[in-house]
Amino acid sequence: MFEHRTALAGRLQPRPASPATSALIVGEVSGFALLQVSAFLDSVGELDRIVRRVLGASLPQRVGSTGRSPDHHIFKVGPEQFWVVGPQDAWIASLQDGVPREIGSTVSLSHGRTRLFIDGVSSRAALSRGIALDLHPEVFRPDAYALTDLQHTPVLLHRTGQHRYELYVLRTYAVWVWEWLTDAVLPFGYAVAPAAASASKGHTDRE
Amino acid sequence: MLAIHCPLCGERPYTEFRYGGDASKRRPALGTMAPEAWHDYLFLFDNPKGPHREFWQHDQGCRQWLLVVRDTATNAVGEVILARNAGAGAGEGPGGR
Amino acid sequence: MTPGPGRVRAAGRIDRDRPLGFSLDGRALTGYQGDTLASALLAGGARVIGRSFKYHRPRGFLTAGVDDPNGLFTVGEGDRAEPNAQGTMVELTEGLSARSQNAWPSVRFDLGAVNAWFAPLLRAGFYYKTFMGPTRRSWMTYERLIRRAAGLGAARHEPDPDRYETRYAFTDVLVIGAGPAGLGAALAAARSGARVMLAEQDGLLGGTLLADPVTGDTEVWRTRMEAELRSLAGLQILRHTTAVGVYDGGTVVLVTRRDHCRPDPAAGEALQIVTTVRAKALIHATGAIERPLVFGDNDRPGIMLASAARAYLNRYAVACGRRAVVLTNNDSAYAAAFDLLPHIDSVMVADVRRDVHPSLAAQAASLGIEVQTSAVVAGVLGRAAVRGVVLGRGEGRSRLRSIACDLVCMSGGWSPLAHLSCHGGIKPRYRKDRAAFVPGGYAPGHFGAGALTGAFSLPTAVEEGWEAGHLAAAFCGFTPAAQGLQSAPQAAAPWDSDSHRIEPVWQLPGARAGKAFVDFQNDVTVRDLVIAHQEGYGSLEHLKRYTTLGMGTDQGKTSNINALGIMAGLRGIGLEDAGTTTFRPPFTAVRVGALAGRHVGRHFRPMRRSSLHDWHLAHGAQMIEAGPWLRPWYYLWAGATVERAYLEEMRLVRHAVGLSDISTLGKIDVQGPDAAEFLDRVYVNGFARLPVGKARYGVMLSDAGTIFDDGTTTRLADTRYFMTTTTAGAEEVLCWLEFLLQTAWPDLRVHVTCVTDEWAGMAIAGPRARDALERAFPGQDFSNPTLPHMGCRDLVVGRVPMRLIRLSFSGELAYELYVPAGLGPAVWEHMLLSGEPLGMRPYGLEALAALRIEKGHIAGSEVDPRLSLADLGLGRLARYEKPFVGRELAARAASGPERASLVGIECLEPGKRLRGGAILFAAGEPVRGHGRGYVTSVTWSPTLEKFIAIGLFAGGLDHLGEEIVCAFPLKGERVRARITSPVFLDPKGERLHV
Amino acid sequence: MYRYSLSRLVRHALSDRPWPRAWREAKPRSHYDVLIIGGGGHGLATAYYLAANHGMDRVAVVERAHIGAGNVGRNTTLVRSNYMMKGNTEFFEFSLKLWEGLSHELNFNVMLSQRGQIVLAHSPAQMDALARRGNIMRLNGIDAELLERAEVRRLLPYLDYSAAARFPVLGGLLQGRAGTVRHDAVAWGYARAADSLGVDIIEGCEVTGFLQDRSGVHGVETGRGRILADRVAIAVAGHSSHVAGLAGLRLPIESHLLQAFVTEPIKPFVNHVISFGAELFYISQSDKGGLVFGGHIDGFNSYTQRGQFPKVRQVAECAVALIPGMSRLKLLRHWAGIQDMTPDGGPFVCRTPIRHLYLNGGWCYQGFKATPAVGWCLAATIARDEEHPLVRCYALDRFARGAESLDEYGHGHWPYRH
Ligand SMILES: Cc1cc2nc3c(=O)[nH]c(=O)nc-3n(C[C@H](O)[C@H](O)[C@H](O)COP(=O)(O)OP(=O)(O)OC[C@H]3O[C@@H](n4cnc5c(N)ncnc54)[C@H](O)[C@@H]3O)c2cc1C
Ligand SMILES: NC(=O)c1ccc[n+]([C@@H]2O[C@H](COP(=O)([O-])OP(=O)(O)OC[C@H]3O[C@@H](n4cnc5c(N)ncnc54)[C@H](O)[C@@H]3O)[C@@H](O)[C@H]2O)c1
Ligand SMILES: Cc1cc2nc3c(=O)[nH]c(=O)nc-3n(C[C@H](O)[C@H](O)[C@H](O)COP(=O)(O)O)c2cc1C
Ligand SMILES: [Zn+2]
Repeated sequence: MFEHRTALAGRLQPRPASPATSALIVGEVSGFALLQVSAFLDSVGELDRIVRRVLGASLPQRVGSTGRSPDHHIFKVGPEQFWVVGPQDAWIASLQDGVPREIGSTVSLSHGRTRLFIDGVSSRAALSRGIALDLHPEVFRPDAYALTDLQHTPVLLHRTGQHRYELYVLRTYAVWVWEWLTDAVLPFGYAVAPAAASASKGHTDRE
Repeated sequence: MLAIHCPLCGERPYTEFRYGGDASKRRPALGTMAPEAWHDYLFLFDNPKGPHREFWQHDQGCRQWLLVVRDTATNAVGEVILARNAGAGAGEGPGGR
Repeated sequence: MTPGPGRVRAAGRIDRDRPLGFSLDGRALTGYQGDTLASALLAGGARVIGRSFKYHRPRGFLTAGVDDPNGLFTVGEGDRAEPNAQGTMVELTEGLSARSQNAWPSVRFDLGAVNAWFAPLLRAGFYYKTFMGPTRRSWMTYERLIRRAAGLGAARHEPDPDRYETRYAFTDVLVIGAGPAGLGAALAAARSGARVMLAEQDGLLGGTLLADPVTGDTEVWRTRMEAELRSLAGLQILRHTTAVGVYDGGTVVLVTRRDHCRPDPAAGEALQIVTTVRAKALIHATGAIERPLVFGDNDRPGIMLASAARAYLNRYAVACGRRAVVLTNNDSAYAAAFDLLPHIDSVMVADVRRDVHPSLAAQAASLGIEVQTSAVVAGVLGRAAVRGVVLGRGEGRSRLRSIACDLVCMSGGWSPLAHLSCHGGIKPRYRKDRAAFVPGGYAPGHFGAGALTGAFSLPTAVEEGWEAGHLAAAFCGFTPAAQGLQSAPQAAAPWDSDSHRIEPVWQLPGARAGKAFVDFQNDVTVRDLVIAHQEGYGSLEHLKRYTTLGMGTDQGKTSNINALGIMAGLRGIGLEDAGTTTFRPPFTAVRVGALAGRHVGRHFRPMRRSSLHDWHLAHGAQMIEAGPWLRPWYYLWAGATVERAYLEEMRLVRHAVGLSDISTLGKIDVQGPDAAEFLDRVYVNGFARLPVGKARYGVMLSDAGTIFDDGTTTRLADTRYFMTTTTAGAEEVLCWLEFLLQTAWPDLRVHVTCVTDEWAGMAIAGPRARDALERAFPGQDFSNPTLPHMGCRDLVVGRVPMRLIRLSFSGELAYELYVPAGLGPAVWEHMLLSGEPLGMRPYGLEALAALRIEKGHIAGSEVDPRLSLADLGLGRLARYEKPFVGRELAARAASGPERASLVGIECLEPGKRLRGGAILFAAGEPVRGHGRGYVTSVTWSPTLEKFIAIGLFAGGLDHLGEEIVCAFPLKGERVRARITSPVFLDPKGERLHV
Repeated sequence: MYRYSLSRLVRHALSDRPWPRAWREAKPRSHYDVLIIGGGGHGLATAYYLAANHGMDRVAVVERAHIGAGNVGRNTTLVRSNYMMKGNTEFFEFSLKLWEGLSHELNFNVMLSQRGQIVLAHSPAQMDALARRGNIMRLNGIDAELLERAEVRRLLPYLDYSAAARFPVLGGLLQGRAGTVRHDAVAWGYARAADSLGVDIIEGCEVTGFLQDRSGVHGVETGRGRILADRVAIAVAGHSSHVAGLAGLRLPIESHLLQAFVTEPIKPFVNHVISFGAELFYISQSDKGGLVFGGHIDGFNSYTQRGQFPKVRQVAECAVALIPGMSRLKLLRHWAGIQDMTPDGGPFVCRTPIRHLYLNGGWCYQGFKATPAVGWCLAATIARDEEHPLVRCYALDRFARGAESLDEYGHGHWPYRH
């Protein structure tokens, strides 16, 4: 009944890839669900069991390493707090219902976060324009992620491939970050992935 | 640029954090009816030239409030722990009196 | 194309096949690729290239590098003009246009030179002693003249068309300076496997080696080193990159200039890039610069540093004169003498020392160069350019003779560039054997090498660099490479030895005549130092500020040490006890635009947009800034101006139904078994007993007991609440709740999560609001019993979860509808479409504010941390019997009959208006002082057909009905008004409950 | 005093006669009536007015480095009296009035340049807040003008009025009498004038402790020995906590870094003092031609007297946002001062719980403009052992009493937020 509009809907004007060899592709990933699950101080073990039961994946031990199932990514975003990212289907309700109130809580953030990506050999150089993280591949390996700051907004930066990164940004800042991103890639030459093409199940790029 | 080692996220520039001020004082328990206790807690500072126990929140990261010991004479950042591990009212913790 | 008169056949590093046209003050000139503006001008025979700051004396280039105080130009045209560019650092490009500064009508004939006649009046500190009368404001007149005379180039009003970027970088080892020491250091560090960055301000690697003849041994070594470094994968070489500052935590700021290659901003190419580097280890290899000698008229064009004359010759193939006198107190200047001789007519050396090293003397003799020892300079001939020097021997100034010359190459010794090592607060240390200040120490992980430390010989500099590279790599946990280093050419020349032979002379004896300049740019002379000393401004910091020494664009690179030496002499103390002034960043001046990077224009600060933003723009919303947000101010459907439109929008809400975007409200999800207890503690009023499905207005105080934030919080479930905050306070409130949970009450099992972005919010307000909902969501029951005022219910419409809360800010029957943000636009459009028969339209912020003023609701201008609960008439809200944040100091918060508290104000004079920021007085009392209160919010009320306001007034509602005066002296207005209840409309709240 | 004048200047120029010292190089005597710790603007002014207004001549100022080494020598030199909170309004206007006669009073040109300060507003709410401030000023006899956007544009044509401006300028509040003063001259001028009235200015003399017993303070320990004094005043700016701590006092003060910035000198460009309204940022042009600007404190306690780079970037961003043409100008130098910050942004000028010990501190951003009035009022407070009426609101116990707020901008009780 109600059509979903992503934060960047209408702004992803396809742009021909520039001739530059280092050309980058930037775009928005849509069609995902993000559920925050949190445990109270001593209940992480319990939460982990629940998550394993529902998703078949366990909670990562430390911030920076992802937990995964075939369909899901789990980011640790606080001492007992996690983001589960996956397709928009039944797992959400299962987890929402599956976490007892004494153990912890769940909050849907699917609409509150916008997922952007940047792909191409110069992606690291472009990101260095705004992200104060050492993205050297030996330091920040593929599949690593970090919670950090981008132009005064909080982002979760996930390296999904050798040259591909995803940025989870607050929806109300998404246009601002997008403007930043398309500006940062300007010197390298870039193309914008059309809205439809980016609507993927997620991060399959593994090099 | 000052860098703070977040126990969860690792070392980050201080600009990812929000300063929360002096952490050397014990917060009066909720409901403490003595205004003087609140006055001392809120308004009087040791303001040392040397190690200073202070709060920072990693608000652009894991949102944890941290208890940081930093030398105000050099800005060198020492031990950092999660504030919640500092004991009730954050009166204790690294470098505690 | 004819080479300029100064161009010689020496090989140099210019490309004679690539001539470049440029202009100075409109005159067409040529140079070559590889030239700087300075070398090209010198090649063309230019001597006077500028006028000095105070006395307007003719000046030429003093140095060939970043330290040059004299050769400042405005480079570029129109909005690309850059004032005060250093000619020695501007690389020549085709079509470059430069203009000279600080002279009128021209540098050759400058009327400002009359200042020289008044020179005795203009000595240090003269302006403190005069310009005070006749009246108190006289200074304002003098100041205008002084300001006009001061300043160098001119700024422009236009925005800068160029692009700048900032970036972050990380490395194990950062080497600053690519002279022999830096090259050695980079090689050693990179061979160990560490990630290494090498930053060099010059466009070429090699440092002082670049001033050696390109046919010599050192060039062979330099090219080999460069080739080897380029082959190392882990090494990043940054040319045209200056380290401008070293900050706490091992952060170094680099500025990369690409001015010489004319980048295209439209293609995203940046003119300059500022890099913030976090380096685990840092190697300072910044070398040393030569310093001038101080003697009368030492500023005449044609008098330059020996190292500069040598660099111009060997690097740029320019002889700066035909007959040179080399004046020195150390061995290094002999290199200039020997190199120059084959290319010019005559060279003579005047050495202030009594003895000259025998091998130097022998070499000079074999070349036929006369060396005069114990030399003193009794005078300089020539005004616009040096024509000769009068030399004497020894203190007695015996046997004066004048030597005709057009070039004086002077060397007063070498000053290490210790700047960066001092930025962290470590003071430099005086090294007597070098007559120089060297770094006084290094921060952990920082190392120094080369001329910087006083290693003034090539092999030692390279050695030290190599060593530092190893230490730095080891500091980062790498095992130093065993492999040896390209050994540097062994010292051949006597000056290239570790026993640096210098006789420090801070001021040449003998010269009484003429002005002896210490700071060339700011025209500070020895005489000024003497005066400052006499008057008691002898401490170095006073000296600097009293005379402005070292405060120019060159930051005293050539002058500070000489001044120090002279002042120490006057005070009778050693240099080691004199200290230095503080070295501050940046090492060389940096464009403000480069520091700002891309944070300019619209990109200056983040902009937040609600999910309905694009809809608003497409539908005639006029937007307004609200903190980081842009919000609809009013809509064109209602009128072309805000004054008209908001009235129409209000009418809609009061009589039918309107829709407004309230997505900007802070929204916090509060969950957990202790959620109720938690809210009871943070709000002054109680939330524990709030029934599920009900909302309540709450106020938070800070620990200090004053207003912190307000908003409504709804109980969704036993253990779950949905909190809203003010738009402005959202971030603060969240951090505060987290603070309390993590530090004060870690035992409470509560999670707070910001969901501001998750939910789009819209207010549906007006007598037909219920009808609108019924039309939008047919089949749902919105009746009073199921959804009373302050009630809440979750709806699921077409699988979309929504949250509907019956709340009213406007005073009308109203609902707040929250929907997942991605569905916000669709639901919003659906509401408008289905509400169309009711006349439903959107309304903006101005109407929202006016509606709430009529209702007496507080908002932004009243939620003020200087105010207490009582001030805002909220005293009765607080439940003092339970503990809550701020309770103890709130109880004590200033109160009493004189305390100003919230009132309504209505205008009594038709045709006059109330204004925000007006000051309130009781009728009849004198209108002066601080008044009894002030207006916080005001609007023309179409409902009441008059201006109404809310504000604070001493004694508050005790004065209900009394007449007051609203004074607005800024516009000369005084308006009679009356104190009323702040609730102008429907005080019983009947409209809310319909 | 050896008076300065144009004719003297000419005579010296012609005769080459040396000038006398501006102030003597005093050695500490064993006892003073009043000893002032801190040779900044405040300490020196206090000494001057003790001598000039109260006839006290056995007065010493002890300074750990050289006079003017602290914030008086490193501030952005703005003077104004656009204050709104009761107490502040009267005090700062009194100060501005003293500035207006100061060069003559001291026979030293402190270069008061009343070029006008314009505070900008970028939203209707900010306009209202400025109106309230301006109205209070006018009602207290202080000059103020509310400017519409067009008027601001006429006065400051080089601001960003384009559609690209992130925070468009709506208007501003002008105080014409506000302006700048040559900072070092204030220290030197007061020192010279105080010295000529017999005050000892003792440089290179750090106070390391107090001589005190139950009856109060009797003197100080210094790096150069003990000095006895009947009354002792603390005027050490960013070091108030430290020095008061030597006497056993804990203060409502934190020490923070404030940075300042100067560009290369250029021809007259910015002819007012301008305060941005979107973020704390202010700018003026020095007589030498440099654009002098500053922003917020670095934000965490520190005594390092050097700033962090992110702040440098932030102010550069503000500079270009406000004045796009500044992009092509070069930053020449930036430095920092250590500044007392208080829970309400207001200062302390008062007696202390310890007898014979007086405190002047907590000046936050505003101590320079306060200098003459501090000197005047603190001198009176010391001489009479009772707070001068103009500083009664600056009492040390005001937080304990819950007194009326001095918080000019409503930042709440956190020192580092002011
Ligand atoms: C960057 C910056 C910009 C500013 N801009 C402005 C502005 O534009 N307008 C404005 O009104 N205010 C401004 N201020 C604030 C203002 O400069 C200060 O509030 C004011 O100068 C403080 O008073 P003072 O002059 O006496 O301090 P200072 O000059 O700092 O004097 C204190 C002195 O005490 C000495 N001292 C410290 N400890 C001891 C000891 N133990 N023994 C002996 N001596 C000691 C110090 O060495 C110092 O010389 C600014 C401050 C900074 C840092
Ligand atoms: N004979 C003498 O008296 C004497 C005196 C001094 C130096 N020297 C010679 O100088 C050489 C010393 O070698 P070195 O490597 O120590 O010094 P160097 O001067 O050769 O190199 C220093 C390099 O650092 C660069 N640099 C300086 N500051 C910088 C900054 N902030 N950012 C980026 N780059 C910066 C300079 O451009 C230069 O290229 C030796 O060859 C020695 O013989 C001789
Ligand atoms: C109003 C003002 C203008 C200044 N102008 C200059 C200037 O033109 N050139 C300069 O080098 N420094 C200038 N400075 C800065 C001083 O050199 C110095 O950095 C400052 O007084 C702090 O001292 P410190 O750096 O020795 O700690 C100025 C300082 C102030 C307060
Ligand atoms: Zn963290």
